[in-house]
Amino acid sequence: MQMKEYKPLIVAFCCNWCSYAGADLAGNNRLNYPADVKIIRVPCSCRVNPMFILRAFQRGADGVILCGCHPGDCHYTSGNYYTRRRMAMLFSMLDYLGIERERTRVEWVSAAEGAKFAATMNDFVEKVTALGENKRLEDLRCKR
Amino acid sequence: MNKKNLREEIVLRAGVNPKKCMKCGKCSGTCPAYDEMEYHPHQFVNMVDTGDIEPLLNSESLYKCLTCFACVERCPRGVEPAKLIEAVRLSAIRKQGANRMTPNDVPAFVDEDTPQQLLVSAFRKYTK
Amino acid sequence: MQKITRDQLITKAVELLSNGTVSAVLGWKKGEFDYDITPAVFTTEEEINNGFVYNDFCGANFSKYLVAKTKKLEGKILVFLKPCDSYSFNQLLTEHRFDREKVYAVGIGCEGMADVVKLKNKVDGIVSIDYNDDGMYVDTLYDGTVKVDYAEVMAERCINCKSKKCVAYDELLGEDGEVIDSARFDEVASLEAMTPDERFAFWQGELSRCIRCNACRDACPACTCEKCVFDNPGSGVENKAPVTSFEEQMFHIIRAFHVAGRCTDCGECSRVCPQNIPLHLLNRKFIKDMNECYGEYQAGAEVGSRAPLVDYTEGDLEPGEVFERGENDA
Amino acid sequence: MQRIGVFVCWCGSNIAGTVDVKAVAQALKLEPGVVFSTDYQYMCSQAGQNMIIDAVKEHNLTGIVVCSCSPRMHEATFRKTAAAAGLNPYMVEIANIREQCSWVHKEMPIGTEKAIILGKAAVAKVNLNTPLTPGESPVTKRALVIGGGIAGIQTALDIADAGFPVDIVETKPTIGGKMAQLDKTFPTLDCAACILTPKMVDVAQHDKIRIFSYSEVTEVKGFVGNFDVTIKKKARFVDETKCTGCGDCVDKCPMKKNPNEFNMGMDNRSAIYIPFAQAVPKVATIDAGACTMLKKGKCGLCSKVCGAGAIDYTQKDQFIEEKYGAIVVATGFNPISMDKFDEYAYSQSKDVITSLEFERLTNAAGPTQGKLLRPSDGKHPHKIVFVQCVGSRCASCAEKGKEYCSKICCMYTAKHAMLTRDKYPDTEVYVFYIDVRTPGKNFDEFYRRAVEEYGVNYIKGMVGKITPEGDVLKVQASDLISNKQLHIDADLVVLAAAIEPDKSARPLATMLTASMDTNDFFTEAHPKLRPVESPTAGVFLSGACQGPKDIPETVSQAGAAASKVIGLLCKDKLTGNPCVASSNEMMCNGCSSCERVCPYGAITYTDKEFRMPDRTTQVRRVASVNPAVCQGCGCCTVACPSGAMDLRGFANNQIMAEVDAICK
Repeated sequence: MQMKEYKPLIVAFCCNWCSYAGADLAGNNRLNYPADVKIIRVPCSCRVNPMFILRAFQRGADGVILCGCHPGDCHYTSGNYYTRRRMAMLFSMLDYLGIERERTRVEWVSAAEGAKFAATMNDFVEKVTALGENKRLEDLRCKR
Repeated sequence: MNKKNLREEIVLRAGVNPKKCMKCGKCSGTCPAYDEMEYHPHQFVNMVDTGDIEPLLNSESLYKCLTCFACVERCPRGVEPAKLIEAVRLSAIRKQGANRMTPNDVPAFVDEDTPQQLLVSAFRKYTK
Repeated sequence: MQKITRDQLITKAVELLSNGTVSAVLGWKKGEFDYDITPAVFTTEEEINNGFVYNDFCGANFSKYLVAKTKKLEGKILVFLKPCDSYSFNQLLTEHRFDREKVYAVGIGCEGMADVVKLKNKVDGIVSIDYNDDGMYVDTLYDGTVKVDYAEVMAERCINCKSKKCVAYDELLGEDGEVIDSARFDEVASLEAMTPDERFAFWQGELSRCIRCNACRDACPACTCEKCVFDNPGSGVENKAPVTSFEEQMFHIIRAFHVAGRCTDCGECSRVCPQNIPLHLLNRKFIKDMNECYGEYQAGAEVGSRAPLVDYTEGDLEPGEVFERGENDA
Repeated sequence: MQRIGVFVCWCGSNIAGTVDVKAVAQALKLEPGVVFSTDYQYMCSQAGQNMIIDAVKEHNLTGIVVCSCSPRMHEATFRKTAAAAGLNPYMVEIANIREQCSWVHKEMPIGTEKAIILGKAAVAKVNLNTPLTPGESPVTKRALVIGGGIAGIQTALDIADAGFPVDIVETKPTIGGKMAQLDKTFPTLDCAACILTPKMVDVAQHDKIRIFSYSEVTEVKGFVGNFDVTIKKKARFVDETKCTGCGDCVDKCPMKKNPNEFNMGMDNRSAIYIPFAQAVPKVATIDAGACTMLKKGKCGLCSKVCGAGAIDYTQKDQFIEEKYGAIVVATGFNPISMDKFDEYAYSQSKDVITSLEFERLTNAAGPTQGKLLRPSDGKHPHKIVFVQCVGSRCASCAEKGKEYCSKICCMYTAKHAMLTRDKYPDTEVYVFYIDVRTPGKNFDEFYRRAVEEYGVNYIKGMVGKITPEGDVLKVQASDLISNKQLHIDADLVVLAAAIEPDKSARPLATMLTASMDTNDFFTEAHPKLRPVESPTAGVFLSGACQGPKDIPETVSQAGAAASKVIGLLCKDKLTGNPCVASSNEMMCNGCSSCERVCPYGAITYTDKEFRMPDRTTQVRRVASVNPAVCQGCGCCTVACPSGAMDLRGFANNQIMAEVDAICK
């Protein structure tokens, strides 16, 4: 029996005003990126609770990426500034626990940056694929 | 030392960023030793920034700066030219045998009108 | 050994009770063993004289109790605040968690508290403890009386004490101390210097002991939520008894994140952990990161300050740069 | 349990080319809550929409999932469809299987698999959707304009001309602002008073406009459409309704030695005064600090000479409460203090003046009747030095200057230099500049005329030091082009002082919960697309309170702000976005975290009484969200540690359900 090719599971949270529109633009321009990426629409990147990210990992996601408007361009003026601080701290903590830092990412993608969106997703999927399945968060507790 | 390293070293030593200069010329407008100088304060900033430092190292201007810090006080951009001049001067006098002033030079300056403090500070300034 | 004595505290408590300033006193009383001290509320002079204790095992941070006690009580309650506790006190005031008018706070200096676990590791079969100037004299079942130096059993949080200064009080007993330039982040830094694999192994070793007893949460003065998300069926993360192994990580990470910027680093979480998991290292990681990225900030140093996670500047570091910063430091 | 219908769109071959739509419909039929599932070529077509409406009726659907193009495209369409079918429009969720699936993936099995997962996520979300109704709030059809300069005047006139009542609140005794102090305006050189004063008269005579002069806003409550504002009318000790502005009192007042603010303190006025001849309202005001009657109870001359009997020494501050639908901030600017610029000897010499003082010196209504005379000795200056960028573009000295460019100085200095040379050709004029910035219609031509036709000496360089010596000012400066240090004995030096927002702006911003930048300029809701709106709904920005501006820019921004206000006041009711935050009071700790991150000031706290299980009551501080102000970003939901704050339409459990469905 042939081993099934490893496909990572990627959850992408995109803000409605910039990054989700950027993802739509990638579609309009037919810019390919792996189907492993599944997008969840949120009004603003600052809506993303660390709990959502951990929940995704809990349920088997291999990578989580957060996309929002560029700093200074937030539809709600300041949401992504808070996102930046929260995620910087959360990701640093995950790194501290020994979770591979390539599994988490924040990227600023504007509504005009369809190409950046596709490129970012290609790159992220490649990096996560190289890491393989996410076992660490699951295993953090179980010393074998 | 190559040009780039010299620039970096001087900028590091001065602790100021010549890139912040907006070329207003207030330093040169304010400088009391302006007419004595071959290269004026604003030129110092520009030449350090562009890495054109050799001419400065060889110029008498280095020793014309009174270090009165008027330019430091008044620079609107925090470039503080006197600190750059100081840093370039250090590059010059720190070379072997490049002391500008030796203890033997001091007696010649001693007279009733010259404050001792001036001699001490000049000695400090011109000697590594 | 504490400079402030039990007698001093009792005198003060009785004075305030009898002159009507307060109607209750929040203090410590002896538990099952000499080293096993529990918080208690006293309302009469008699209760105080009989039950009130104060010694090197009175580490409990009382600030949190004020949230519930001030709501229930008529009149003021007296609370003794060690420097650590005073930071939590201020932080809770910042969050409007209790009414300052209903509290009479007496600041007391602290010489550092003892760690029961450290003591138990040194001596077996503790019967009673005598506190003398030159050390504790521990009466044991097996080895007679054993003398233990205070320094030998001092709690980690006290060895790395961040401040001996009481930042909130109505009245101060003894002398006020200073904020200390402590080495409390050294252990975090040494963890940061490890490889991810080593870090992972370290935390796996620690967190695998967690039994989800919730003691850390219940003792934490920052965890005063009316309803904790982990107890709330509507939150989607409720889990009293863990279903998957993952839930403990989630619990500890989320808990650390929820108190990030609000944690005063009082160390109660680690003190109360029955499994001795160094939970303070999670909180200190957040504090260290926030200090380095957003400027020094001590939660509770003053009332009304704005915590780093509810603030921002336009030039903040990007999450990726926060990693790089670690790299350059190493 | 929901009864969900799934509708998979082919979008011609756009979706069906890469996604097996039938397989998607089949797969989703098995999901919990789904009772009906189908596919169709074009769901957004009339036929497609009818199909949805019929299915809702036939299968008693309570929720709809449309697997189609981006929700940014047709979410609104399908919400209307749902409404037409009698469903709450917010019971619709879209799975984006075109832009984010069929168009970016090439192989059918992969596209189909992903489309099914996206569909499952949408189904999982709809299962937790609740019907949402946008809140409605009435609109008070009256606008408040704070600041009576040219920005406030223009905004008020435009709003009033559209038929809405407007109130102007001005702290000074008269409206007119900085423009009233100016002499001529660049680049056309028409006189400021000639174009401004008719507008001031228009304001005074407009039946829709009320002026609260010598007044300030002290409290603002409420939200867009429903602001409750308290205005303090400071006691001016003159009954505005009786005073005719004849000026008899001003002439008779014995206390004549008070610095005249209008002339930048370069001459004096009496204790009872009218700022200038064309003041609106033309009513006298008593300076309480200077009047001996008010201070010591002696004098009373003005009261005796006043034929109208308007003087009232017992007048008190008056507080007026009024409701407004919209608020326009037009608080304007001031030149910064020159006291800290020792090198320019501003505080040492009367002959070193700011540009605004120069305006008064050349103004026919000014202290010298328009003759350019030195303030120190009244002599005509023959050598004038203008210094640009004094305190502007100052990165190192936050306590002295400002980091930004003040924008207007280059042009007014060119104007001053040109007018001086025009009126007094025997005067030598030097302008020291760092850069000359003239991006505006006919601006560069104007500056070049000053140089080429009027012979103004523009010198690239900066003045380093000014030393008063005898009756000259020794100016030491650099000339960077000729690489020389210049020494000029000037008779008069004019400093182009940086401008800063008025000091009243910061406390006002706090009252309005409108955001400000580090320089205390109001921030706009979007720097490009919403430049005259503040992020706080119902608060609009006009003029230099938002950033340095010249008159034409101010006037156009004033008009733009007015049109936004009119657009708002035209509505009878405001319909909100129903996807807003709401706080569960039972769980709220009252910790203020949410309030601190809310960019709109939508969150307020109240003490609320709760009945506890043990039948006692407890008073707790809890947050509540004003749905009319909340814009639904959700920042507060993450700041909230207890999870009491949630966002409707994007609730914690909904997003979590999507995550679960995707990660299964």
